[in-house]
Amino acid sequence: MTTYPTIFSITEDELDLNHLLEQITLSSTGASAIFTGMVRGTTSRDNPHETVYLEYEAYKPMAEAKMKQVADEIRERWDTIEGIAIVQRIGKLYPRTPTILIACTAAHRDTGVFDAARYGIDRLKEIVPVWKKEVGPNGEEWVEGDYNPQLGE
Amino acid sequence: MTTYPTIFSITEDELDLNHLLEQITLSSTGASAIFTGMVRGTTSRDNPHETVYLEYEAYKPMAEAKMKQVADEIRERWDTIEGIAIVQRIGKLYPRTPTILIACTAAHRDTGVFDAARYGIDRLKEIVPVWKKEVGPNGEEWVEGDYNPQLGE
Amino acid sequence: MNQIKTLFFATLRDRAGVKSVELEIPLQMNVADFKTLLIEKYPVLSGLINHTLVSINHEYVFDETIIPERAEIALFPPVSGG
Amino acid sequence: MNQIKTLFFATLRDRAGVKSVELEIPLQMNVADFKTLLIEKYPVLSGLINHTLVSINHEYVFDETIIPERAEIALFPPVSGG
Repeated sequence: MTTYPTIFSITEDELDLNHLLEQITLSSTGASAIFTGMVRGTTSRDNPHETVYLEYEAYKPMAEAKMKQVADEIRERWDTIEGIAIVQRIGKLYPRTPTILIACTAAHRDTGVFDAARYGIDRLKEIVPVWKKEVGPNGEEWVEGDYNPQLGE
Repeated sequence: MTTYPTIFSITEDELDLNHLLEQITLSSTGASAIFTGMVRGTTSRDNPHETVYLEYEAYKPMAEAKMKQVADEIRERWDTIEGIAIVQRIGKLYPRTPTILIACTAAHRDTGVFDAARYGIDRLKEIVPVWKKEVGPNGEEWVEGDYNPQLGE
Repeated sequence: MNQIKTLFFATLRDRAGVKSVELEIPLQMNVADFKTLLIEKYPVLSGLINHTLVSINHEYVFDETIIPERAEIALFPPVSGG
Repeated sequence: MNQIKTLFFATLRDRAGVKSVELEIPLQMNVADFKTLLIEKYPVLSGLINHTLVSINHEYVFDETIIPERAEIALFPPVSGG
């Protein structure tokens, strides 16, 4: 029986997409969908503003537990998913830097691999205890999320 | 006015996801969706079989023109897309090796970046003149596609 | 009494000026009463507490949850990672 | 006469045993007639020709397309990249 790799971590190191993808690629794998989020230097939507850098912090043991939970939720919904990698980078991060990654692999591209990655990033942003303080030209402030987890999340 | 980067190439070199993503990340970019296809060593669906390696060949100038066309089609459909990278690796490629990549970037993850990458890989597999010969334990054969381009494609 | 550890993150840590504190609380106390106790200790948190998420031992909990012994409680705003 | 270049890929190249060939064809010939001419020259392709895609100067073309002068024509099976 094949065991499917699940990788999750909070790190201060640069994200290495090549290495992460390699770790979740099996001999039966034919497709991967990867999402990355980056620090925006210039934001146009909603409240347009410039960002000098973001300072990320995490409640690390709980964050890793919630990343594992998101991976488990993905596997419950898409039994075609082979490998899952979830990484959140923390610390002081400048525009254009990838800060979060979720990657899912599967044998074929038409069995939910894109939907799984999309679901994953949405859930990570809801329940993983990571926060960012935004530092702009005119001072700094904590960015606030808007999701309230429910019982059992 | 910002010009948005579009990268497309046929190459014999290893795909470097980190470098490709860096090239299509602007200061306004907050999200990327990346698809990669890999050589499967073991295929279970449809006609189950083992693969020793695949030998890819391309009609290079036309392939690059069709990659550019796919990028143009994406931009027509999703005006939120910032950067696009499309790379097809050719030559003799073994299981677990990434062979094709399409990456799209955007300011936010909820403006079509996943759909754009999904659309892109489907179109690449329809119209880009690349073929593969599959070499298995019991001999070799050309893999056949099944899409017939229409006038204007 | 129940000896617990409380961690503060992001806005709450900045406002309270403390990262973590060891506290003795009554046995069988629920989260709502614990919040009241915290505001007495850190009045500066009173404006934030209704906008605060609470976890115990790495799981989200709610006002009626009873705090187990030797719990690690964390207080933080809605998450904003990514 | 029209001097054109024809390229063969994948199955078609293996079957015809040729990668590219320079040919002289009549002016204003269409693709359907060109296929007929090719099968006369490479009878081994006759079983494949209905399953063959044709491009001229890097664009897909169809039976009724007139072949322009000095065209680069390519013949290949439905694509199977990725």
